[in-house]
Amino acid sequence: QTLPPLEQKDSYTVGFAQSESNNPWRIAETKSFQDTAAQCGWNLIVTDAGGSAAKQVSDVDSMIAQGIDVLFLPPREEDPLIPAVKRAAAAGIPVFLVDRSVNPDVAKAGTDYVAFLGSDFVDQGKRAAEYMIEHFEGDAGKIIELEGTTGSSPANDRKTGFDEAIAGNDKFEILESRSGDFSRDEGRRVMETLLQAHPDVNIVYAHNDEMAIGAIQALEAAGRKPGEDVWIYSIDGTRDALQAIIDGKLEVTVESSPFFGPLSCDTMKRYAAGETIEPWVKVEDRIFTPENAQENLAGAY
Amino acid sequence: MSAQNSLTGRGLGGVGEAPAPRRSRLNRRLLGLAAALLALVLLNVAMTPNFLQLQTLAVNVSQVAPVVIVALGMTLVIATGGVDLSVGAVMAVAGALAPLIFGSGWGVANPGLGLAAAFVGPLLVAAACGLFNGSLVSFLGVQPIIATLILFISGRGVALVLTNGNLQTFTNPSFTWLGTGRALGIPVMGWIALALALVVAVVVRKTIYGRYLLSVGGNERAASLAGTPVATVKIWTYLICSTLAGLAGLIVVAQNSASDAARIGNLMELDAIAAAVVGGAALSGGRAPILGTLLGALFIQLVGYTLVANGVPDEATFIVTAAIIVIAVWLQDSRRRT
Amino acid sequence: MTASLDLDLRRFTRPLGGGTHLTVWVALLALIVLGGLRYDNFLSAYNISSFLGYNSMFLLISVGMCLVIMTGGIDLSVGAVAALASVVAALLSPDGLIVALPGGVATGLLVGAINAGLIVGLRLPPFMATLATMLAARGASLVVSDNRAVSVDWGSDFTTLGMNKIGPLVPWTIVIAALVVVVAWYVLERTSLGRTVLAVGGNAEAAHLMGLKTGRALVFVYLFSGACAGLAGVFLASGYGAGQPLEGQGWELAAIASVVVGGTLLTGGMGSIPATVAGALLFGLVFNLLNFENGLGVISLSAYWQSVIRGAFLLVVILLQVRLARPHPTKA
Amino acid sequence: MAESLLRMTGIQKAFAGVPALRDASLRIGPGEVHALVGQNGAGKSTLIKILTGVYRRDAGEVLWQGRPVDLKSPREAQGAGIATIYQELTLVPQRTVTENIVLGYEPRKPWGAIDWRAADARAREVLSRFGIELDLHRALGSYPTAIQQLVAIGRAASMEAKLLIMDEPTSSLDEKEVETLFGVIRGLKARGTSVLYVSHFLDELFQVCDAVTIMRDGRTVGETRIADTTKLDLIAAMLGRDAEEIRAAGRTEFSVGEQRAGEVFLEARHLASDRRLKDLSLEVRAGEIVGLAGLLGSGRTEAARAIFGLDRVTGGSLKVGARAARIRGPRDAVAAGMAYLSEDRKVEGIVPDLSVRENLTLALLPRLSRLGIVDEARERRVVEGFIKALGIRTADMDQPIRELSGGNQQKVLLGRWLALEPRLLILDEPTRGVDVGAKLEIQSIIAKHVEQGCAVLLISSEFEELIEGAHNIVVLQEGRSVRRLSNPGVTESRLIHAIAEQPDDALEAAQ
Ligand SMILES: Nc1ncnc2c1ncn2[C@@H]1O[C@H](COP(=O)(O)OP(=O)(O)OP(=O)(O)O)[C@@H](O)[C@H]1O
Ligand SMILES: Nc1ncnc2c1ncn2[C@@H]1O[C@H](COP(=O)(O)OP(=O)(O)OP(=O)(O)O)[C@@H](O)[C@H]1O
Ligand SMILES: O[C@@H]1[C@@H](O)[C@H](O)OC[C@H]1O
Ligand SMILES: [Mg+2]
Ligand SMILES: [Mg+2]
Repeated sequence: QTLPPLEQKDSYTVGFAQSESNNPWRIAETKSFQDTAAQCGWNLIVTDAGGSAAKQVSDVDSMIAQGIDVLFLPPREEDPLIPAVKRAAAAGIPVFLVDRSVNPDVAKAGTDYVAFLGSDFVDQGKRAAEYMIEHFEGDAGKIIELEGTTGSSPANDRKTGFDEAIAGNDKFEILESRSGDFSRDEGRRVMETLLQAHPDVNIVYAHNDEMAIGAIQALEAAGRKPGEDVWIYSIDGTRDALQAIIDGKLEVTVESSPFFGPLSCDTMKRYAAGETIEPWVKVEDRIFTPENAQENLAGAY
Repeated sequence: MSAQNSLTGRGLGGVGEAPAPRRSRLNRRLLGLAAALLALVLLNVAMTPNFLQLQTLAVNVSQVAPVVIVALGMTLVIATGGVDLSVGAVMAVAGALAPLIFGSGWGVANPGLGLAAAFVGPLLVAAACGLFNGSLVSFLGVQPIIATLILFISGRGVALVLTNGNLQTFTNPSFTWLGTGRALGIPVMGWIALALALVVAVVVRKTIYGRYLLSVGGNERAASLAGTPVATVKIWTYLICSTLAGLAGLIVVAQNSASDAARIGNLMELDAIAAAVVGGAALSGGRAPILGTLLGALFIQLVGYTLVANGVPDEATFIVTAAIIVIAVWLQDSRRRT
Repeated sequence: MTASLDLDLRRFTRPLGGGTHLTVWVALLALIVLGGLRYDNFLSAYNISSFLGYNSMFLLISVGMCLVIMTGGIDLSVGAVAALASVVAALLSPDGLIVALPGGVATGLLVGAINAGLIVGLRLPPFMATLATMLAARGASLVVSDNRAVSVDWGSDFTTLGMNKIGPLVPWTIVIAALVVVVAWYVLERTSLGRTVLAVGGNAEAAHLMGLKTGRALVFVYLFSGACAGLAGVFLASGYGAGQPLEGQGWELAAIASVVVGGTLLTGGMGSIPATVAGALLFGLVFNLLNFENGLGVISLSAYWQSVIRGAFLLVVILLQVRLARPHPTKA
Repeated sequence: MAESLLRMTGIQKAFAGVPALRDASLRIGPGEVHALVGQNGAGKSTLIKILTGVYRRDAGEVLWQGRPVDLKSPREAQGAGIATIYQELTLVPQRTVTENIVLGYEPRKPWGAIDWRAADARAREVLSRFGIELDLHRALGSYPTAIQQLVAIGRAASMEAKLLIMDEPTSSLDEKEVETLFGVIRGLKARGTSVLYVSHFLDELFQVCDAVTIMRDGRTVGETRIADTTKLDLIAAMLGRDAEEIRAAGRTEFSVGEQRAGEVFLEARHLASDRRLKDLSLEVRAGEIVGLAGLLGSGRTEAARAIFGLDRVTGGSLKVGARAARIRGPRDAVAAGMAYLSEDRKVEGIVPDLSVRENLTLALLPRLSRLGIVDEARERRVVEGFIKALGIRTADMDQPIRELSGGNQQKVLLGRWLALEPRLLILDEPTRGVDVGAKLEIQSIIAKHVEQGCAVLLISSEFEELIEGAHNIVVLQEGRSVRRLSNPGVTESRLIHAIAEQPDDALEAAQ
């Protein structure tokens, strides 16, 4: 099986099948595609699967029926979106996976889809851990880990990356790890409770910034001092998180950029021009620390 | 047992001695629930680290207060034989509006007025949502679950449109006080929830509205024939429920210093219904045990707290919560065979 | 004159669920016509077959829900059960369809049996009982799947069920769903069990005093609903290549809405399976239409506007029903 | 008597500690029509429900066909050959007439599917025994109570039982239907079926029953052949009084004195509604009882509903208190001084989970409250008064009304309306299901209010009640008022004649 070609033209009908719109990150991602549409000559069709992988497949189906030229797909989950990828390919539509990928055992870049554009969630977790290992000053790190939505791939991967990085390091111990559902409210509630049960905690690792902020609120409400007696590490790079770093409440946030529009445009043009695209178009994630938070604040979302 | 005698010894039209009022079935149910709650507290004292601290109380109160406030309104709606699925969406709408108001140019220019408007405005909009629900139910005879499903689906969409989907974060200490302030060591919103529970309980017990509410839920046709203003009662009930949900929305937003239209009040309808039903409300209507709702909400909250604080894994939490709901509802079941 | 005309109309519309349920068919037809006229490829084989394939799952759970609602009950667990069954089926998929399909359905039956036990045995209100099993099934699906989607075995024949079609138009899943619909309809219309289902919903106490096997009817509907949800879970795993522990959230409300838009009363005692089918298709169609509308590029509706529109659409259907289906509003 | 078909002895049953049956017994022979009588709340229905497995007994023994049995559900009872028509209508209103008749016993096709054609045929046949014809595919609930009751009887009678239990089957039937029913009962008896018959219409018993068991306060206090007793003795035994004492009371507590009627309070001219009322003209004066008479389905209830604003008025005029009134619903009607005791106690009367007190004051609430707050102390005084005045048997005023016996529920509902001190009281079958003692009380209460100037519109299927109670009787046929008879001078035969005569003649006479 070979990849469907893409002819060079001024305007393309482009599908972007968003998986859900229930967090700022997703919303920024969608917006990035919409902002890119005009300058890249896209007639953009956006759908929203509302958090359902099956609906996302059905959305892709309706795009195929409408005869799109190109599909950008952030697959909600690794396996369930494979049918969508395969069917688009079978319909002669080049597919670019965005921000998450699919199970490589079943569908492969270069045959089933053109390329995966995105960062590496496992790596994000690992980088947060490495930064922590390097900078944490106490004798023993007692960690509460706030996981993302139970069962979602960023939650699983960020956990894997982080846990692997501290495995075998006696200095760190995870007291408790539970889901805060990627949300500020839930992150705060879980932290409030865990803090009561584990007053000796001195590190919080949150799978995203919203939960990290929730944890900060919980700590402050309990009279603790985030940044002084509890150190917090997080992922995403939202404006609130950068501000928290500047305020000294958050140690670090590893970037997980939602701004895929321009990269997608670029990659698509290269493909249409006949270039062979590398299987993984890596997004270089920055890391925001007290050193660079201020300068990046303006560009944050 | 004077009740026993009351059935005997009466001739034609005789009345006999007035027996002492009986302890109602509802009270027995409440006692059962209170006992369960107490048992859970004792279990925690034995098991959960640092349980006997004021902070533990504060945490639980702050987590349960919004649920209680919503569940109060839900109890009233359930008493009419209805249900309100839209509470979570209404929370989101109200919560999205507040920062828009005090954060607007006008709001920043007039902080005092802006703050007041940020309370009143969203509550009025929430009330309007209730009016919409209530009108569908009572004037058009739409089934409550479907009538309120409309706002359940589109209400959150409206909130997202209002905020363009963005998380709105803010710093406004006076507004945040609603969510983080404390009085006597307990979060302010806990006091608010308690006060509201008392008010609603008194309204149900002592007012004509409360009586009408129970009769409408108990037998709508009979109530209507007896001159009860059925439509008015229902509309007010949905209106009250939505307004309370709006208030809960404001509180959650104040608590987080952020309004996330996509998330606020998610699944709140189920929490509120569960609190009411565990507290003794019947989905078929005709009962409004406010104290029960309060206890029910506390019970569910404490169950959640217990599981999290003792490190029960997330997946297991689902299952344990399920088991506890079953047991709680079963224990207070009144329909067992005679 | 009018009376006989009335009668003829009734006879004519009976297969669709009768006069009061007609609104939903009219609305469905109207939307199809609108879509066909307004959008290219809306009536293409590709769109029709993928629409049917995807909606076969909702059709199943809606029909299960319909029977439950006819008894005056409710089954909130269907979405979570579908998720659990999809995981189980995916885990069994290496052994082929012949094992995975019954495995998924059996999972649904198991939860259905628990529901029945709680409702009939322990006499819990259906709302609370199925709320509990919804949580439990969700928890179980996470435990069984180890918190992540479970890939199916693409080498076995398991995926043929969800991905193959008869010709270009008819997915196997819709054929099976249609069979289930027919079975449900037959049981309801032609068996004593089905009539008891309706009687229980109409007046449970009376049905008991009339000497009907009310317990059996209740057990049946919850088992049936569980089996439907289980089968939907099998479709999910087979059609989408994975068991998905988090899928199915909100399916119960979608199913309830389909049933009610089909004119069935939540208080039980009456209702129509054909109209429920129309209701389920109607809701699916709205999503499909919105996707096509976005494709026109005239106005790009954001996801939020889409949900506002869906709510508004539900309102319109309900208003139509209120106007059309209740010609004799009587007070009290 | 030959060997008993059924023998119940020493039955005890308490609800939440309150005994309903203390020591009840019952013996029924094969092919015997056996009456069960007693005051409201005596325990008749409870005894029946224990026999048929609705309730479990606390103590006692049941012998069925000579063998001890413990029937656990109505279905088991039916399996054993006991078919029952319970006091509260036990049918499914949403389902069709046919379904309600054949449910659970549907005729099947060879491959097991329900044979609806045969089912319809059976339903038609069952109904024809009662001389009625219905749209078999209409929801049963759309028919009036009486029709539903006939369907329930028809269903039970078609079940080929050894014992057929009827708990107040005639409470909402007219004389004609009662006659038909007796025919059916005699037919059953001839085929060897036993019948247990509960009724407050003691006269009826003497027409069809062979024996009677009398209950009082949860005990069986007597059993006798019907031929060996008199109505007076029965009443005495039921009430636990001396027969002489009872004799002093008349047949009904009503007696039309000379007409002291005051001004016209209600005047209807050619009133028509969107239900079945076509042309109703009548007037009711203060201090006057106007009776509405007619056959089943003649539109009496509809007349009441139209006047009370429950059905939409489509023609004619209505004056209340000499002024043209627009009554759009019960609230308007109540405000105008009207009260309406509807015929369907369960569906339109009681709020089951609320207490006796709350039920009784439901209509009065606005007057008991100030600024929206109910004055509970005053409420309790009012209720106390009515419980005394009406002799309502209840553990206390906070007992849920659903736990009261039917007759006592009826008194509470009457109290609900009397408390309003209405100027016009519309009573639709006010003494239905009420025992003799209570009936007299209710009638005397009504009479007292009329004396004080209350106007009453009385709908009753009991000729006796109308003839002795009403000053004027308006006869309805097919939704039209066709005749007005004035007391004194109305006799049963005149009334029957007026009700049954050809509509055309009647109309002419009315012109
Ligand atoms: N389910 C119940 N719960 C509590 N009390 C009950 C219940 N059913 C009956 N009772 C009580 O038992 C007593 C007997 O009631 P029952 O209905 O048997 O009387 P009855 O003789 O049939 O009267 P009626 O002639 O009015 O029908 C009454 O005092 C009634 O209040
Ligand atoms: N024999 C019958 N066949 C069919 N329908 C009937 C019959 N009798 C009554 N109905 C129905 O009864 C309704 C009118 O009955 P309505 O309640 O007015 O009678 P009523 O005079 O008040 O008698 P009741 O004493 O039973 O209340 C109509 O809707 C009519 O269809
Ligand atoms: O960083 C997260 C993103 O990767 C995920 O998909 O959704 C939640 C975000 O916070
Ligand atoms: Mg009785
Ligand atoms: Mg009548």
